[in-house]
Amino acid sequence: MLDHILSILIFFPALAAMLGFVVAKDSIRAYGITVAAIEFVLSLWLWYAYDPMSSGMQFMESAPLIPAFGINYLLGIDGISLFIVILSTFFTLIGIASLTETRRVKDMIITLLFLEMTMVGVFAALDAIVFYVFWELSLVPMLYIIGAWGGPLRIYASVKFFLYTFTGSLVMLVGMLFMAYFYYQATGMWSFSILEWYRLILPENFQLWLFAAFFLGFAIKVPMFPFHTWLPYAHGQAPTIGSVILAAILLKMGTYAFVRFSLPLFPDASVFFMFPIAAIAIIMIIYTAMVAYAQEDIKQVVAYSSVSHMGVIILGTFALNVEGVSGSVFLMLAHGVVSGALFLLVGVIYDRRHTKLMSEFGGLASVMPRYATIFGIMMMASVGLPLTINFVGEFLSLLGFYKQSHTYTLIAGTAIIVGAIYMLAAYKKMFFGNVTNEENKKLKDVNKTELIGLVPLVILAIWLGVYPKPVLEPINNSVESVIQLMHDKAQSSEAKARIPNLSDAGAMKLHQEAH
Amino acid sequence: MELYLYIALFAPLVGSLYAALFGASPKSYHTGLIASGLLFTSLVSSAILLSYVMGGHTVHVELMTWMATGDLYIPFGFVVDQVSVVMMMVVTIVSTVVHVYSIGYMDHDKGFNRFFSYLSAFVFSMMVLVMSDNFAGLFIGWEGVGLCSWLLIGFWYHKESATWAANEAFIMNRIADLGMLIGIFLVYWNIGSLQYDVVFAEIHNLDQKVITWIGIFLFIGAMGKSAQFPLHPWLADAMEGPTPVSALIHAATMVTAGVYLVIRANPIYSEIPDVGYFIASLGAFVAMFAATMALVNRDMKRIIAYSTLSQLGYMFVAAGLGAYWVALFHLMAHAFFKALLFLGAGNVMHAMSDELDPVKMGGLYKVMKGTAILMILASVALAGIWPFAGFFSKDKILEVAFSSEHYILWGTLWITAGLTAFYSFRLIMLAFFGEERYKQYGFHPHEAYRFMLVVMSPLALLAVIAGWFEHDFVRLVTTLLPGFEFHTHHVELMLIGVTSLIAVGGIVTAILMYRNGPLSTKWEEHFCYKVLINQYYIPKLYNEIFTKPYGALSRFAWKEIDIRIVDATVDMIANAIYKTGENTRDIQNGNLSTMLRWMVIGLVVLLALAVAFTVGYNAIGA
Amino acid sequence: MEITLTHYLVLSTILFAIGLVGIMRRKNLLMLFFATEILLNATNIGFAAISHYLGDLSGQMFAFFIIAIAASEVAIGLGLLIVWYKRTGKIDLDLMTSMRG
Amino acid sequence: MLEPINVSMASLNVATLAPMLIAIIGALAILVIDLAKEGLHKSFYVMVALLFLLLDLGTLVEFGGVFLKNGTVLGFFDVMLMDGIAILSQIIIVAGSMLFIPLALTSKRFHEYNYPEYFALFLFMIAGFQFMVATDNLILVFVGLETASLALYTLIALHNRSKSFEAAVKYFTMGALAAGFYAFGSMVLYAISGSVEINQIATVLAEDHYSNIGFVLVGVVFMIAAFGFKLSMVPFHTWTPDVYEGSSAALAGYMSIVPKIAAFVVAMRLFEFLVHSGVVWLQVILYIGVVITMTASNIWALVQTDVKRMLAYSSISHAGFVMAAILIGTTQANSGLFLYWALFSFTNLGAFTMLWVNRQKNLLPGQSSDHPYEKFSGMIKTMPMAALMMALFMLSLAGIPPFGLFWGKMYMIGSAVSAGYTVLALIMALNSAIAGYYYLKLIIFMFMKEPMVGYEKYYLMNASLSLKTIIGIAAVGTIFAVFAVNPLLEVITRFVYNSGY
Repeated sequence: MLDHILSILIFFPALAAMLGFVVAKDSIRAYGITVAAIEFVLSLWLWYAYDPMSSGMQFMESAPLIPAFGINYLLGIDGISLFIVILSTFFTLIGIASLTETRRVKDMIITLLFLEMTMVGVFAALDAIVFYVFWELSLVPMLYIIGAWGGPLRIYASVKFFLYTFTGSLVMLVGMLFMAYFYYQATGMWSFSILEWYRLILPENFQLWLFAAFFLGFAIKVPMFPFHTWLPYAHGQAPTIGSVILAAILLKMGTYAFVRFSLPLFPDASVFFMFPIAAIAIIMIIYTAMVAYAQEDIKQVVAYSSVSHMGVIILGTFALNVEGVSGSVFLMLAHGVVSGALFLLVGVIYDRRHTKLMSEFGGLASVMPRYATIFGIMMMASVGLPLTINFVGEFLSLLGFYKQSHTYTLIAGTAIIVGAIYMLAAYKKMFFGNVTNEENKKLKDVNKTELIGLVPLVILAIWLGVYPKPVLEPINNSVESVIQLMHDKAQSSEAKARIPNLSDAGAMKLHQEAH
Repeated sequence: MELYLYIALFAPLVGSLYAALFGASPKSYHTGLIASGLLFTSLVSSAILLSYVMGGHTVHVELMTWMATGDLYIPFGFVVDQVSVVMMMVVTIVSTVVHVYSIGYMDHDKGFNRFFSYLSAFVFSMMVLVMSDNFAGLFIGWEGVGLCSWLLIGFWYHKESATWAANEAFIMNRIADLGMLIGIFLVYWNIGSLQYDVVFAEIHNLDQKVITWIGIFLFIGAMGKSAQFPLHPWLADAMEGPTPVSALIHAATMVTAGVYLVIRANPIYSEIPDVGYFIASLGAFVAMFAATMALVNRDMKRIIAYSTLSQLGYMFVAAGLGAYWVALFHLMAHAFFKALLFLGAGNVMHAMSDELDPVKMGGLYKVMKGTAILMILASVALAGIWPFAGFFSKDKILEVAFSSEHYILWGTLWITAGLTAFYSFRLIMLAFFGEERYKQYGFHPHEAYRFMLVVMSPLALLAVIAGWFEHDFVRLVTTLLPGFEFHTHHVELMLIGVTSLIAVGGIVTAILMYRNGPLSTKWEEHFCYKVLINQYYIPKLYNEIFTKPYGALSRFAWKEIDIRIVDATVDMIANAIYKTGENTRDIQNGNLSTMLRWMVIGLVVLLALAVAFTVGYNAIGA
Repeated sequence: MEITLTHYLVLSTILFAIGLVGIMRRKNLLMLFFATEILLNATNIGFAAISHYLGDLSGQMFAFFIIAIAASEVAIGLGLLIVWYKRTGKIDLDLMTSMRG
Repeated sequence: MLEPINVSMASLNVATLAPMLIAIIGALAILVIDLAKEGLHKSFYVMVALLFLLLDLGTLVEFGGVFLKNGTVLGFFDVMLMDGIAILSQIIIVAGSMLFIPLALTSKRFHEYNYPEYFALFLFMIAGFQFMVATDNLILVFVGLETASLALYTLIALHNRSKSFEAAVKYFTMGALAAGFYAFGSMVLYAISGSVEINQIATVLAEDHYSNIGFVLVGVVFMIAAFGFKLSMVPFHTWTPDVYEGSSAALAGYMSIVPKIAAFVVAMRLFEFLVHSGVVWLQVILYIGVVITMTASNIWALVQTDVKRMLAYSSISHAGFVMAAILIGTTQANSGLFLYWALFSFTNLGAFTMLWVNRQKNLLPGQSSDHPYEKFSGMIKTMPMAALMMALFMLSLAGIPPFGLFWGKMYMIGSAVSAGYTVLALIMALNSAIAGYYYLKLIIFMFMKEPMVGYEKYYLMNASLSLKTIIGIAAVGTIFAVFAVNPLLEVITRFVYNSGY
């Protein structure tokens, strides 16, 4: 069964979703939780069976799909994708378990299960077209979730989300096709297998163009400044569950794709674009943090904070060394956990008051102490306090980029300041002070359903902050092989210099361990 | 010994978690008792470790890996050596006292359990800070104490001023933490490790420039935590927290973390005396600067806070000039008497229903004898009168300055010593002696619980005798810290005399000036008074040049840039496409004639293009 | 003056142009059909002439087919026209604009 | 005394006529049966027509086998040309027709299906298209084209609504003009090459090194105009939306697929040799034409308020997209064309059938067209299955993977990239993004708006088991297209490659 575990992971939720049409309305929640739980356990099993010491792809599956055009159903998992897969299944479970939506729950749960399929598919795919299939397909359930259960501007928001990302990914598709064509020219065979693409060394000017094409697709998804404006709308209008999944998983597709495609395929271009992208990342960090500070709606604060954090992830990714890239991959998980939790928390108060305006609140700490505590913990995690999950990622990302540039990192480091500013300000507005609004006086504290979703996230946020090793180690091993690959492929002397050569260091490390 | 190390470290955490369990439930004494008990355990363990370390050993343990990726390896490692054990002792002693004291102080507060949870968490963070064997661990504690400070300053979260102060403290500290983080990055990329022992062993191999930068960035971190100019305003505002918090965090322990960092990183700073000199100068400046603000302030806690700031300046002078053990010594002594002073102020606050203006008090000596005596003791120690603790430690700092031939620094500190004595006794005089003005304001002061006074007594004792162990202390810490060569033996007595003179002078002046209560209000019109009471207008300035513009810029970024430029561009593209459709759909006007014409037009255009091409083609061909 | 192939082709083109103008200008459906007939017959002249010129029969064959097709077109066209006239009582093109945009 | 012409039957190779003849015989048979017995139910005629088409398809498959073994088959004085693309396109034509004919089996009664002539004309039309593609003789192309077109005009008009007549008249008149263009273009080409066979023309022109480039271009211009009309290239497209709106959804869907593939094949035969010969002008014009057709029709589709009209513009856009294959002219691109069209047929079949099942006899109150977007509001709540199906087809049309059309799009863009047309590839990709909007609009109406009160009864009004089956087939074809792509691609590539395209 382990040979096909990835396929099972991908298609089990979809199949279950189909069968879900039959399940009666009042039992659908239980059904959804069951399916998501099974899926989650399967993904944990995947982790259990995963060999953390090996850096290559594991659980590979391959089946011809369109061999005439080099498209194969190719799956595999390495340390970089393993945890994001688990995060996806985890968040689906949490999302369904803590679902408070009452309108058309059945449609919602079926949609979520389909979404789960696409999410796992994206991270497990090793064939560019299969990747693209899931990548695009993931837009559809999300479109539905935002558009059907969202706020007053939901249609505008969902269409914007869809078309924006769709446009970007179509350009990316052209890039993929070009890449395949290039492979065809080099080898006489069509192939969309990423692993085979890795073996290609492209001329630098091709790299630049292809990098740009892929970049557009990824950047819109991430979303990077100035392509980020769909995000506040999407988050602002989406129902809680939509925001949670969007922030926790869907955004990670973009950053994951940078690590999976851009870096190893175009090492020279990555070095070439390193500083422009770092500049964008810095704009994302500071500018969006400022925009977040100006928000009046707590959900928008969290939404913009996502963009800000994604900036750090991008920065870490383009550090192009093991510390930075591992950090950014870890931060993807961390941000998933934290922003997912924050959106859940916003959902809690929205369910009670049907407003997200901070001016409507104030003094909630005394009315809802447990809520305030959990919110506080997650806020501190978001701010990047040591021993919370975010810190590990942010620290490593910034540390990594420091190797490349002192000044950029110094400016980007203001993330820890500006992040604190908007988060603390928002927290103060919501929780501190006296309860001025009559409606807030009788609010109920978080209930069991909500705790089911929140408590695991709190535990995770602290556990992985204190002891990130089980996650960081497999990530590190896979990242090391990516970096080594990049170094070996790099052609320009600058790229060779910027991307560390680990084989010397690795040998040294072994040497040290022997002693 | 490892066991004691772990007990010392984790007992406060256990206490914190225990109290947190009851965080939302109504007050229950057991949380306070158990938290205090666990802290006492921690104190005892620290004491055992102290005796062990005094025997010339150190304890070094590695609990587990924290982060490891690439070449980076950061463990949770803890070290108990001569420096950290001193810090541990200071922290545990003061915090045990403060914990027990708080049982009384927080008696009537709804958040009793929560308070102990935070307080113990703070002690844990502080222990991590001082015990860590690497910079990353230090940073954990560093941020941890920042968090607890935020929680405790904003403990009464319904008060706008408290939460504002909490956020201000957190954010200002964050600014400094960035510096520290950069310092850590520099260390890592130049040395490849963050372990103290590796770093300090390798540091001299680095380029002078790099060491300078490391020193500067680490010191920026220290500036934030120790509230050095220009990151100082948060400390005074932090007095919004409950008084035990001020005693523990904002006087005795957390704010000295910056000094601790410089002491701990002495191998780095020894390499860069220029930076050290800068630190010392800044320290001297802050000492004076803060003392002046304390002169006129009418808020008891703020006066003590400025005094703390001023004393931190002293410590930095010592540390900057390379007299690390002196800095540590003053740190320790200061912790005791300043905590005592704060706890005394807490008693007064309790008595006066949280009134802080000493002008509204007066003659409290009669009703609060115990507290008054304790506070006078602490103030004398602070003023540096023989044989109290402050005399030994502060005089040493002046001696260091003199000995290093930095006479301007010495002069500054000397004047400040006078100011210190003056404002301390101004406070004492206004609060405890003179006319009983509180009656006008309708207060009914009463003495604090007896056990609170009892629990303060160890601090009082230490404030008196701590200085007597100078030689043992020097022997202990100089095994790790470099010694300091004094070249002042010939003038030693004269220096002591001069310093004591100005201290006594300050006290006497204060007593004389305030023996009849506060000065006339005419004085309040004076320019100097206004500058000082407004803290040199620095908070206002910050508000004008940072806070407000940041808010305005943020709104501008959102409303103007994000919505009206970035987003509007996207929508404009979409709308342009849509509008094109709207405007050109009339091509399809449904009239067959038009449709036919379009076909013919298409044909004609193509024909024209064909002809044009052919003509061009033939022209080129010919 | 000898009449050459060019003359025939010019005639054919002129007729074709006349047909095009008719198609563009006429608002009467019937007249429109006439114009299309002119178009087709214009090409017939051309085909016949070229065929003769080249001594190749396929041009003439083409012309015959065109004649046949033109005839069937007229049949269908008139059928449609009659139905349209029956329904609306008019054969003015400008009234035929219920679908647009 | 003329010599008697001796022609051996073997050299005639009458078998090449078999596929078309079967269709014609079928049509005649229907007419004869009607003479014998009047008033037979439409289901009878549908099935008879299907049977004949099945036979037709059988012979085509047979020809396919022969082609793979022996290569191109010529017949009838080399007028008939059974090469790979002829066979492929005929298979698409016949198979497509077989999927569309059963759409007559509606639950509501429609005027045209009571006439056996409808089915006879349908078969004649199919025969016409088959002739069109199975030859490279301009005369036969013309005959086939006109046979099919004239039948089609009549079929449209048979729908017996004022709009249908208007559509038929418009289509007819413009068609007549296009026929004129075609005839004139043929004349010019005949004049410069002395032949009406495309391969002959190509040879003559090549030998001549295109010395008469001016006249060649004039001929080509008329041909572009004629086929631009058939393929609805901008600005010869104006009939498309009106005709689609005027005709029944079933016929509109048919028109979006079958006539176009026939025209594509002829266009391939006519234009590709010119493109390959380096007629830069044609490349430029095709480039511009493709881009304008794709983009302009997409933009117009955005602003439509009627779904059928939107689909009309969308099919113009798709045609423009596929037209790129002729510009690119590589084997990959030409294979892509057929692949795209095969997948497109399934999806469009589904989409138009969905419209067809939603059709009422009369316009709804307050509506000016048959299928306004509002009609589909909130369909997910009232008719979830139908909404899902419709959404599926829309997503496929938008090119969302893994649904049918995505693979076609991907392959087409891939072929553009491979041939060095990177910018074109980008334009094609971005056009898909624009197109996303109007397909999405329908999904939004169906999934995100509240249903219109009192409209429930109109949904699926016209549905019958047969129609549902057709939708099912289309859905399966669309969803599982990914598994069909590889076999299709392999077969298509062999056919196309062996035909020399």
